[in-house]
Amino acid sequence: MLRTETYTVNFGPQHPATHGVFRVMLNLDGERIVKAEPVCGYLHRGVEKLAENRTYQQVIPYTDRLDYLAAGLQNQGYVETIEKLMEIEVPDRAEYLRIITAELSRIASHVLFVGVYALDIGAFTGFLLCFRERERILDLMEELTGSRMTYSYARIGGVAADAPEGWLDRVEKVVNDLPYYFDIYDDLISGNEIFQARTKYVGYLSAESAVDYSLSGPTLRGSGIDYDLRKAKPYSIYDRFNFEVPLGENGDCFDRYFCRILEMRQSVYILQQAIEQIRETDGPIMAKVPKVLKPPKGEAYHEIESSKGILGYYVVSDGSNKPYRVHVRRPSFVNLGFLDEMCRGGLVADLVAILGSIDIVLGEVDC
Amino acid sequence: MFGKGLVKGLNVTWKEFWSKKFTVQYPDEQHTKPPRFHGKFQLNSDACIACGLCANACPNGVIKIESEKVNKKKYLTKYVMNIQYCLFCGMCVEACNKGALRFTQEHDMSQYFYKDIPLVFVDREAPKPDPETENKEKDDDKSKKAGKAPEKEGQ
Amino acid sequence: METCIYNVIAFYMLAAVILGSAVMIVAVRNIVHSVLFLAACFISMAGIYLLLDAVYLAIIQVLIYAGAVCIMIIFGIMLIRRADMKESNLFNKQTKLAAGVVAMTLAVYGILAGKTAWTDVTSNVPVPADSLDKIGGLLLSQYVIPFEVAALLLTVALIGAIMLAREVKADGDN
Amino acid sequence: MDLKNNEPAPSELNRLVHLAPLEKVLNIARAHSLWPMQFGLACCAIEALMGTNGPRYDLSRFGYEVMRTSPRQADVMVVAGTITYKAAPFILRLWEQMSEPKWCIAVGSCAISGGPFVDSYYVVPGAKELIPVDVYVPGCPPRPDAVIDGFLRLKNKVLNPKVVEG
Amino acid sequence: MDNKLDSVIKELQEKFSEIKVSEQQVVTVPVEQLTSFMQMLKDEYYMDFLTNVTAVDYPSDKNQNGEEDDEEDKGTMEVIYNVNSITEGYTLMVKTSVARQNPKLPSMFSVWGGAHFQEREVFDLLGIIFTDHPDLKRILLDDSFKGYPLRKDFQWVGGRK
Amino acid sequence: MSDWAGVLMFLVVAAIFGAGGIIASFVIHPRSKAKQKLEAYECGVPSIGNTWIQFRSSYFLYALMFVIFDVETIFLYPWAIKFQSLGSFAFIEMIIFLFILIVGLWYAWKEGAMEWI
Amino acid sequence: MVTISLTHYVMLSAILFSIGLFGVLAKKNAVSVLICIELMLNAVNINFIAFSKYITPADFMGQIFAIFVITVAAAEVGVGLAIIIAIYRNNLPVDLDEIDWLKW
Amino acid sequence: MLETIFIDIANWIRNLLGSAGVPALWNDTVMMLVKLTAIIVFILINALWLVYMERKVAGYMQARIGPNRVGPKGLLQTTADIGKLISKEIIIPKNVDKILFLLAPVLIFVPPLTIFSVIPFGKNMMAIDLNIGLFFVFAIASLSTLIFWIGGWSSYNKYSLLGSMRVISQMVSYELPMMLALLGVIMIVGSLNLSEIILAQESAWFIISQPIAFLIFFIAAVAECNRVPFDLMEGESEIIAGPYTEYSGMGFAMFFLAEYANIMIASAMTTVLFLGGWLAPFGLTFIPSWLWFFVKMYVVIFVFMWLRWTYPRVRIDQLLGFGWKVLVPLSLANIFVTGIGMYIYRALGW
Ligand code: SF4
Ligand code: SF4
Ligand code: SF4
Repeated sequence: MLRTETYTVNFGPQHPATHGVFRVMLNLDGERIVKAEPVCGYLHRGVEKLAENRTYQQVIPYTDRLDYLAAGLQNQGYVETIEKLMEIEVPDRAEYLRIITAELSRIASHVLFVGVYALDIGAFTGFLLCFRERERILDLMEELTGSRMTYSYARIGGVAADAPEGWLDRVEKVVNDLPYYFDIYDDLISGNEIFQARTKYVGYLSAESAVDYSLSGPTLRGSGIDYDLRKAKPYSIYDRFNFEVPLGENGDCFDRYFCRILEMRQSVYILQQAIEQIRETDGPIMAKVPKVLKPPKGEAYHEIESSKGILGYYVVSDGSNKPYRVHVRRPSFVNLGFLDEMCRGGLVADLVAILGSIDIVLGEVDC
Repeated sequence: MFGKGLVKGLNVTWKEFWSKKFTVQYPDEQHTKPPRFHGKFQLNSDACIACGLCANACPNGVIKIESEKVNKKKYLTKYVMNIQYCLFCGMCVEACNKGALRFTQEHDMSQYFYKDIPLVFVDREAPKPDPETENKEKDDDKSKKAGKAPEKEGQ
Repeated sequence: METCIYNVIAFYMLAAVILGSAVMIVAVRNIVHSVLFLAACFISMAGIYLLLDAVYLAIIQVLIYAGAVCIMIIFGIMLIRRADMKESNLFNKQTKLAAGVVAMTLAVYGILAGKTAWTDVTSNVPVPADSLDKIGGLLLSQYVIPFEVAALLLTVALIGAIMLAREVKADGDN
Repeated sequence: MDLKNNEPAPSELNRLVHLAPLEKVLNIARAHSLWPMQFGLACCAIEALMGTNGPRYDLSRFGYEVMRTSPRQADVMVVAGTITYKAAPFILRLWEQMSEPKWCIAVGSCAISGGPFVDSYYVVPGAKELIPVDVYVPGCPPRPDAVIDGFLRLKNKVLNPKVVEG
Repeated sequence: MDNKLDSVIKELQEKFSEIKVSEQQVVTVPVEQLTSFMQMLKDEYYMDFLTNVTAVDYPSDKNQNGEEDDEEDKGTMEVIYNVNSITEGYTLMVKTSVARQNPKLPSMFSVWGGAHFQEREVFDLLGIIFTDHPDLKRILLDDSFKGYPLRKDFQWVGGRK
Repeated sequence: MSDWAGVLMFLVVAAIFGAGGIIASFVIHPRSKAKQKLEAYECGVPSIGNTWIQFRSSYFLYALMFVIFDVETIFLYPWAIKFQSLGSFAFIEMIIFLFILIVGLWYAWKEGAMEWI
Repeated sequence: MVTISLTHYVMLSAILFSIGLFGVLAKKNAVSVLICIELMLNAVNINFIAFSKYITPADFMGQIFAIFVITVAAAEVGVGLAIIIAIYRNNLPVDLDEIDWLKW
Repeated sequence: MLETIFIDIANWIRNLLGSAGVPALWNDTVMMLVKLTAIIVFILINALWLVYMERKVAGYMQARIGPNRVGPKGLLQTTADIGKLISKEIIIPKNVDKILFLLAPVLIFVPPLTIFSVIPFGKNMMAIDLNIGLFFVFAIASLSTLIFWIGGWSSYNKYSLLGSMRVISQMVSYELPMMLALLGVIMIVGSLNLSEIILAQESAWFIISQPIAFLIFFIAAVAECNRVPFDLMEGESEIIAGPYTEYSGMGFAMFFLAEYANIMIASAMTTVLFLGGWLAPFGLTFIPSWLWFFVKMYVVIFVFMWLRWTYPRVRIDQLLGFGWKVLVPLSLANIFVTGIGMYIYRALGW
């Protein structure tokens, strides 16, 4: 063969397709990728260390900033870990509110993913239309929590505030509207032949390697592995809802993408049930917890299914009011591990499609 | 059939082209903000008792409170929020049980200069205490520290 | 016999550009510049053709040479390794010898050209206007054999070139 | 980790010709065509760059929506997010590679001062340590309308450079 | 589900006499047996999914109080593995501890590919060396960064003025 | 004045227009100095290795085919113009001509010259 | 009166041809040699067209010849480049410096 | 009156000059300069307006408004942009091939402007009437490929290099189907003169009689303009700004303007070749011919924009594969079909 020179191109850190400050060092031969080495850490903020100097409650706002696209899920993961550590029973209404925020967060995150993925593939309009729907969800969240992205809504033992008057109706309205918008995405993006040509049979990920590399979330399920913690090990009150876990077949970019679309529809379904059930649930939104939280000596590891995959919190307490050690198992970070293999032999354009389909968020990757 | 998706896509943008726009023309029109919106802070300095709960609750040590003891009561002399460090998480507002600190709907806090960013709510001299009561107090308070509100440790 | 002064000026200017860029093609050290001078040379040659009333030729000169051949040469250049692009077009050892040979050829040619009494055969018949029409007719009647041979030649060239380059692909899989 | 190495070179703006009236006209053009660089660091970027461009806030009304990825073509660097020590050199590099005239807006607590992470071992306390910042937009993240306010403030400054002197 | 896990742990205890099991079913394995233990988990108990790898620094009390650095540092570091089984649906937390002075343990990369990035992260932030790791270098921090920030004795200055 | 002089004028004026724009800009734009300003932009980090390298050009065969078929069009156009006045014999000749080339195209297709290498 | 005669064109073509020839002989780089061959072919074309205009303006023989020359030239470049690439490929594993005219 | 307004103006100037005793040659030269200026002004105004229109269309398709603050309804937005770009610094990076780097933006405007010289904007409204017009357009258009490549290659930037290699392979691959597709049209018309092509559409536009040719031509035109879905050369989410990556200020503006000039050419050519040029449909001749031309041109441009704001981008191998495996065979087939169709047509004696 013509042994052409390979050359190295920095793809990122400032690059529109890396979704933040992420860098892939590409070894290219013409347009073919010989090697793609991810370089992360440009957003390493030392949250784990900072958490050691904050009280348990004060860590909550910091978890927002990890996965800033789905902060509700991050809050949930953290507080549930502490509740596990302290063995606190959370009142039902709070659980429902958490689920609603979590699922809304999941939809917001997935909607953003769909938009950004469309942008990566080159469809600008999809990106902005998705923002319209996201904007409506953010409105709801802002009404409930006061912030558009960084909610800090969950509290250890409950949630910060009850839903305002009429909020649930508004959520219901938006939630009922959403499937209509998903249809638009299907018409505009998923159904588009060019989009399919760009994403189908690209970035193949076999089920075995997906499991071996501990990939999780839609990335794993796109390869056909049925592993959703909400179903596999129901936490919180997910066992009360009826939903399905969408799976892909081929393990290519399109399946990973489409899994998310289907997952949003399932989330809508969960939300509808949750709203129905919360209407019948009255009661406090906070468990009885002491003002100063001092969990007993010990450790706890708790996993939830975030929008990107399995989000785990590992907390060690030494009995004081500050955690001794907090570790976050970030799905985005672990999912990146297989990037090189997926890209190898593809074209530069494929890298964009693959990277987009993993749906990383840099705050989470770099912690 | 190949091309169906392409036509459908064109149809979506075509419909979108004629449909109503979603834009709110800020700054001519204002966006509606919910009552809970975490905007600019506001301190009711009369209601504040300089208890320091807010400063304690804050994860990032944003709030600096100084107070002096005047006539048995803590008198707030300085209340500064270095909002350049703030997370707008609302923990301080939640902690204040006097309702002195609260969020407003105002969002515009942008500045040309770094030094203008902190919100200085209170920066004043303590009034001269009544000489009568002062003498009495002096002995009581000697040991207690007057002045700085308890600051967060470890920072 | 050209009489219009503008044509004379145009001829000299075009000739200067052609020869200047031809010299640069040979002289520059960077092969990419060489190719670009080649393109300039071709385009001004199209001007010469226009002076000679060969409109169709002028257009295809631009279309084929500047638009296609140059681009293919660029592809060829990009494919081949060089240590440094800036030093990619050097002379070999026989430069002096080559110069001698060329000088001799040029001299002989010049003498011959000067000796021939071209003017004798020059006629002043104006060129028919729609040359393209004529060319089409001629190609398909009088020159039909060369015409088909041209197709054959092109196909053979295509097949040959692909066969030569095919190994590029065959090995490409490992 | 040493920011000193990355000390910004003193900005030496000079011109071949400098005509005050011409400059005034050009300033009007500049003020109405601030092209931000497409460059997001963290959470704030979602709001400041994507949200403001989104259909609801629509920065394009002001003509500021032309996101250029290449710093050569951008006018405004919107530093939106946490700057870490690993990222600092390239931010500085991007800033230096932008063509004059250029401006910088620091969006969010992090870009202003390190924000929530100011105590961290790996966070640069604000963009001001690296590059001259023209407008600060506090918030965590600021609402898109606050970012628009920031842009308008910058526009004001470009139109009328005296506002910051007084 | 828990019963299943119980029986698994029981079986494991029989096979590896040196492991300790706490009340919360946390298994502590000595470093020497870690690889074979993990391989067994994967091969025989369908623990095919390594969710989490992390480590905690436990310096001896003396060090924690910031007193002089003792040469005979008795502190340890615990490395924690959380392993899931997708097919069986249970989770196991495995712990091992290494000496703080010379934290070294075999890499799990040969068992689970997912260990690759996570072990690199642990190395980066805590300085624990995983032998046989294919590409053990800093992942989040700069190469020029000194120290391991998640160790308890890490000293730094924040940027607050 | 001939049409071609007009074309020449267009060419020259267009070039002048372009040059004028650039020069005018050069006169009025401000300039500054910075250490890394003149380095190549590559997403903000220093570029690694040489840029003018041997470029694996999967495009070469495309260019080859293009040249061949481009030459073909210069035969086709004169024919197309005369098509109506020429007899059906010319049409058949052209079909033969095209057929020969289509064989080439088919060969190229078969050999994978149209696949991306 | 200054006029342009056939001699002018012939001389132009001759000089161009010579430059091309010199390049063919003196250049180290194979692609460069190919470029110079193109130059020579073009010089020939100028002659053809000039003759066509000055000698047989009515029957376009020169022009049609030139068209065929262009055809041949295009084919030549294609095959030439393919050959260069093929040679280059086959020799590469040996030693780059050996193939003097390909490495530049 | 309106119909011939531009021609009247031209004649008026010519007569004015003639009566002033200017020799014919100079008269012609001055006239040409006037036309030239008119065309440059036309291109500039249209390019500015098109950029604005693009942003507006984009906005409207994305549920937002688009520029509306600068000037009435934001009409001055692009003017401000150009004003700013002129006053932006032109950075010439360290390792670039300096001369070529500056040459590319200077030359990039030459092909589009030159092509405009032969486009008939209305009845008898063309700067130069070439017999070989269509071929001239192709020849000049093929030059811009080279200029794009110069710009990208000289930048000494890997993204630019990738972009420039893409741009030549793309433009080269789509030039061919474009030319082959038009053979069908030429067979019917029997001339390369653009005016004659328009006049041949008196009875039926070629979009009706040559639909396949139209489709191929249109797709190829989109590709030649580097527009979505074929905008690989800029492919923002892949290679930053492709060949323009290192260009700043006016250098970038030139490419920017040329891009829109190219769009105008592509749509003008589509109009001329398939939509009957300045011919008025349905006998609506009271509207002047040049207005018809603009209306048709803008409809085509709108379709361009519509495509751009709807579709994602294809990949380079798909792009080239589509060109060679679909469009080229299709266009060859079109030649046969047209030829045979015309024989049938003649045999039936219509
Ligand atoms: S909002 Fe949060 S960070 Fe800001 S002052 Fe209040 S508690 Fe502190
Ligand atoms: S908690 Fe409320 S009352 Fe106490 S110091 Fe803060 S603002 Fe004042
Ligand atoms: S200021 Fe807040 S929202 Fe913005 S980047 Fe920093 S942490 Fe994220």
